[in-house]
Amino acid sequence: MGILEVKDVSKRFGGLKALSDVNLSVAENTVHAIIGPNGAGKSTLLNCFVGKLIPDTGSVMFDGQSVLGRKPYEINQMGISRVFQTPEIFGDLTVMENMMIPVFAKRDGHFQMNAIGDMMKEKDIVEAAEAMLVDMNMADKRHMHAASMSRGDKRRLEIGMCLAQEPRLLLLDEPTAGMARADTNNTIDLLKEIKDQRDITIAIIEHDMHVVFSLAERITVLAQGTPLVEDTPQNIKGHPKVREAYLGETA
Amino acid sequence: MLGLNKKDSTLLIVVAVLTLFAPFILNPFPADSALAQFNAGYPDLMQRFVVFGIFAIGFNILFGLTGYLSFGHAAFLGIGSYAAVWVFKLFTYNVVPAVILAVIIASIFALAMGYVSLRRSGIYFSILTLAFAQMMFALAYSVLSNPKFNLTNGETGLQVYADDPQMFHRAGLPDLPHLFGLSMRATYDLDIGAWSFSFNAGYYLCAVVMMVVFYLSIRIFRSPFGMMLRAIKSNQTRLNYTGLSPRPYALAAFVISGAYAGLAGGLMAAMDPLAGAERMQWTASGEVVLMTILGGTGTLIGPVLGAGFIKYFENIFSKINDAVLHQWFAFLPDGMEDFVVFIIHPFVGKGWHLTLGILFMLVVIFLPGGLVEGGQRLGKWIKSRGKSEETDKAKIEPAE
Amino acid sequence: MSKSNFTRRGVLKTGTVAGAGLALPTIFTAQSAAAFTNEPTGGTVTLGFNVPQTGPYADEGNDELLAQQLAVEHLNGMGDGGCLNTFTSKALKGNGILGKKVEFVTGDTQTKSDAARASAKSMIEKDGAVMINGGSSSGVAVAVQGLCQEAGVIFMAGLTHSNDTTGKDRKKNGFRHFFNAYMSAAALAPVLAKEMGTDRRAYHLTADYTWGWTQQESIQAATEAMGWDTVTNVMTPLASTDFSSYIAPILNSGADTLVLNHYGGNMINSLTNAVQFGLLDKQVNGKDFKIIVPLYSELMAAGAGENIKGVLGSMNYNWQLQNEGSAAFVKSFGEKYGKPPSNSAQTCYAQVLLYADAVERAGTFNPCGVVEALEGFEFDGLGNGPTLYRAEDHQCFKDVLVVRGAENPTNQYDTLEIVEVTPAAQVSYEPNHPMFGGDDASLGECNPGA
Amino acid sequence: MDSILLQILNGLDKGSAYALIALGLTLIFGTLGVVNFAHGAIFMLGAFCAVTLSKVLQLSFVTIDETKKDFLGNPLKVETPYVEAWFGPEIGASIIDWAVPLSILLAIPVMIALGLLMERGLIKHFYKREHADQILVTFGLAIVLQEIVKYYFGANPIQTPPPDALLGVANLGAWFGLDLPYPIWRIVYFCFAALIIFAVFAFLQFTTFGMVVRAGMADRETVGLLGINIDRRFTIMFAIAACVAGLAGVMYAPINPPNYHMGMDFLVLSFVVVVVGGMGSLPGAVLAGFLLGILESFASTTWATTTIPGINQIIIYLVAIIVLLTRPRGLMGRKGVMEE
Repeated sequence: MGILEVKDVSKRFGGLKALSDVNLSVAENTVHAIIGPNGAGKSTLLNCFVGKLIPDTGSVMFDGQSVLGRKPYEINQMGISRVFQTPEIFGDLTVMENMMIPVFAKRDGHFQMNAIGDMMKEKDIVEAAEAMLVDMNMADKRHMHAASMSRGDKRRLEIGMCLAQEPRLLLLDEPTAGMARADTNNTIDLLKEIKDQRDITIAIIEHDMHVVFSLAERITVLAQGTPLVEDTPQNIKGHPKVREAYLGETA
Repeated sequence: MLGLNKKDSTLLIVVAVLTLFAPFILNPFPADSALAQFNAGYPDLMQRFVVFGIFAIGFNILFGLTGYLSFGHAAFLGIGSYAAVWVFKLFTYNVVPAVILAVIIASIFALAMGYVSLRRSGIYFSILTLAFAQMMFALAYSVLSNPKFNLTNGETGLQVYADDPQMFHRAGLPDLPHLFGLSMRATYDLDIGAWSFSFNAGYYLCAVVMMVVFYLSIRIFRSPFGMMLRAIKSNQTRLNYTGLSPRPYALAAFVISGAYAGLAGGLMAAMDPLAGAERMQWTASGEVVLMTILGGTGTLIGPVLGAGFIKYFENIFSKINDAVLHQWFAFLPDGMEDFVVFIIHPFVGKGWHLTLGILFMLVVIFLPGGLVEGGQRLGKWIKSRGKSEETDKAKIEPAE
Repeated sequence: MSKSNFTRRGVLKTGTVAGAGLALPTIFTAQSAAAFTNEPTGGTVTLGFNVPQTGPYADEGNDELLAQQLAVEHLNGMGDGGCLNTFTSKALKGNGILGKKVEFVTGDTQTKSDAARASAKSMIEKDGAVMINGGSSSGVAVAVQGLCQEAGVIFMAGLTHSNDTTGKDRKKNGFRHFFNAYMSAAALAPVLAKEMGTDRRAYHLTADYTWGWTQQESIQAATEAMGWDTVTNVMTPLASTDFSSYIAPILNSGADTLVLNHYGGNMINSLTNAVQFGLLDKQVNGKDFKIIVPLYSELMAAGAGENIKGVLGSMNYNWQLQNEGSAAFVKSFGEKYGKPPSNSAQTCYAQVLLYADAVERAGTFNPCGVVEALEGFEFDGLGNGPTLYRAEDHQCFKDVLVVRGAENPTNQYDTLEIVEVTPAAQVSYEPNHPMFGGDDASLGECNPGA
Repeated sequence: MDSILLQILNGLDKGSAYALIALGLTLIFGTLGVVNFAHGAIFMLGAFCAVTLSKVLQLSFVTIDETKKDFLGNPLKVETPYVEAWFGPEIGASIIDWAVPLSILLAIPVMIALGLLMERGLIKHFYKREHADQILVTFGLAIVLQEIVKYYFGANPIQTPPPDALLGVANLGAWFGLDLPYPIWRIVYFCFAALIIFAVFAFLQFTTFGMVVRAGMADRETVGLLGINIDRRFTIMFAIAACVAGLAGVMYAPINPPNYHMGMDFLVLSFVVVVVGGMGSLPGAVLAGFLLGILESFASTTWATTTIPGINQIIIYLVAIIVLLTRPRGLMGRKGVMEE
């Protein structure tokens, strides 16, 4: 029984069938990659996990509980964090503040009205955020405006913010899209480190095979809204169906 | 100090000193001089500066921090005023219960209006608030002032009549809003040489209240709650995916700013016990938006500056008529005098709107951060000038 | 040291304020305690002219301001003296008021009660005005009148036509020279009966606020008393700019007369729309359709242009009025500004002179003295003919003009022609008339401020 | 029945003005992403184009008529318009009579020039600024334009009648045996509005220029990447939007006499119309304009005001609230436009 169980999920947009009967199981403490060509329904599927979309049929269970019909913030509170294709961070806030917000969310739940306390005097929060900044190698940037950082640093910050919540499942949506090679490699290293050091399940959607094969322990290939195969990276590499779907080669 | 960091404490102290000595600062010109026209240190205008300052500080908590642009906040100001005047009419002229009730009633309305309006964001939110406020204005201006059910007294404005019950009013208490017997209109005039300064009880009450709410707003800005509000403005998606729902935070900010508006409305009625419906019109809501942007959105002191700026123009520039102009330029030769008056004439007196409009444009074009940015640039310029003078000196000295 | 305190009952001991931590060194000059608010001490006295300078009534406010400036000139003995020469009271000498040169300050009411009170307060608190004059709406008049009562200065209302100003909201410190809705109705009714007969069916469009309501109530009462039917009364929002949806239903309502209880822009647009829909070309119940605008002003007439032809209404004053005072005023105003005065200009001019005269006769600027001098004062020579300032409610009683939009105006200023001068006796009413607050209405006590 | 039809006509007429102003507003939103608070002022300037032209045509020279007296008793100055002197009294008089339709010719270049000037001189610098700044600067501009007009024309409305031939009432229902008298000029206004709306849609639908603009409205960056100078096209769109609002103003002058603050009166309403229609949606703006116009007309009927007192005061806002709460992006709004 995986931590994330997807059963018979289908989703239509008007006449377009984006997902049809997707079944997927992500095992705990693994890195599971979902790959597929453009328009295969990867993002749609991911959006079904986090409450942005509700599938027409089927179920999505996280740790035995359905996530369907819950708001994104509720799903997050269950233990699912998400990293976006373009880093979604609080650009107007400093790096430190960016890191404090998830720590607050972890401690206080989805809403707490702490209107006249001094945030810098919330000792446990500051410490936790500091620690995470150190972990992410960003302690020296703590007073920078997040928006003024490089793309790679933004990504690093975003991942850090997700980790600060100590999620059980981390969803990564093309984490290296649009990145320079060096930044991509840094991100891969970072994710490897996370995988090694933390008790965490990672589900990753990716285009870049280099990233996928450096990280993933299991791979699901999605094409035209249905999973083609699910296997280990080694087996996927030579799989004829995959080659066909990706490269248009006939087997 | 008071749990603030050094920078904020300094700001608070500066603001406190400025408000305390405002009667001096705003009256820099001798009472009989031609420039006395520019003096703003009389009770009514000082009260207005402070009351609208409170209004704008509150509005900034919503708009400056969360980015939700409400076009309906004047409604809460009006509701606060009506609530306060009703307390005057039914119970007592004491301002404490009136202002407290004003805050409570305005908050209740803000809760209801915010709950509905915050279901939408961006311009859709703005138009929702505008629609609610305009409906309330229409209700107050005519529908709820009909002879059968007169809640607002319509066009004339709600005021206290001699036959109102005023249950707790006693002989010996002022027949005007008062603070435990101290009339809000009690003014002490101090003449020093040619200068004249007025110290007004009402102004100082408002000033103390403003200091308190200004302090509160600093605390809100620096609190975890304030950080969440800034996060809402910055990136709602991330907030949602961080397990935080923006809506309760935004709603809390909306209610707080509504309460500030109610407080300002209550104080306004306490200074002058008449509540007119016009203060609820969309133009009044627009005015507080302009005050905030003009002063510097999201800055602590900006809204107060913006409020002072607009109110100064409304009350001082509108009073400069041709007779005053002729008096000023009487020293010029006749033809010259007429010419100068002719040039200035369109911009003052009945043309004060024109000057205000031009200044809006100039400020927003050249000072994207509002007046606060202007102040900062000025500060930097003075500093760098000071430095360059020093370096000049340094250069000169060796040469000697 | 002086202390101004706008309260009637509660007089604050100076000690309380001084005790608040403002101990004073002795170098500060001390003034003698004033007997009333803004007692003029030097060689000048300051009057406050509070008129709309921005917003839709800015032109009307400008006219008022011109008239007030003219009055100040005349008081100070400059110009040709205007009505000072024709005024029946000869107290004014053209040497200012009580020998003090008259100065004035101006404020912008913006036609909003809040803004009007703010500018009035600024003139009282900052500039030391002893009297506030002007304004162009009843809401503003009532609001500023209340303020002047509290502050202890005299308020001379400008254009305010609602019954309430000297009705339920009357104040001891406030005076109205302008006529009111009741008088309009009383003056119009006989003329309407004569011109349109006593068998008419009237359709009312009414601006949905206090003035509109009192206006409508007055006209309905007066016309029904002479036998007219009221088909219906429809309230229109003040903010309306297009009245087509209110005009269209009149076509099939069976009404043969339309009463527009509108003022300013509302009236201009509603009348324009009514004419657009061809109401004036219609025949209903065998009669020509007629439109009535109970309250006219020159600016409204100018704004409505050709549409006012033949439309009846009433006015407080018109420059075409033939009497000595009117001639003197029109000449003086016309020569200075190149146009004849409007009726609100005349009211404001008269109010300034009346105030000055009352001060001279009372021998003091003390508002209570001025009130006494004005109450029950009978005079002539200011343009309206014999006039009484009634003591019970501070309302002026004088002839009311019924006017009609001229069919063939010769220039832009005679667009209205006087149909009838209704004598004061016909428009008088008891001070406790139910439309004026009944028995409950009271002026209260005079308040000198300090 | 007749009265219902009459109110529908009234609604269409009010709606025409709303739709024309809202159309320009939403074009500017959609293309430039700018909140233009000066749009009402442009409408007002349009109306004053009509006023100006009719004043200019009536520019007169003065002769003194000794037989008549003016109000001060001096000999009356008689003014004769130059146009009448040049073209003869009859042609001159009819030129003056047709001043409003003629001023369309004046308004088109003036409005386009004004639009270009505004966009290049001011708005251009505010594309990347926050909406709040755009509001402040355009609001400031609106005040300035308004005050300039007030300075020259006064605050009082100025009657600007339509040509005599178009005065009066036409019975629209005569063909159907109904009694539907309706002012001719209002019918003209509606037809004119329909024509303009049609022209704008046709322009956007059938010209390459329009197609690029529509693509740009949908996705500005992509079109920019294709190497098309979208900015210049948007400048032209701004001028067109200004022109539409200006023409709406010109033709509105005879309906209600123009005054300097008429733009502000329409500004809030047209914003409501745009948002109810859906931000950035042209058909939405037109639909919402007519819808709100008709609803407003029906809310003013005695039947409506006796059923719900005061409904005529609040109808527009009530509808706006209901629409926005049931349809998050207005009637025809697209996702992602003007949402932060």
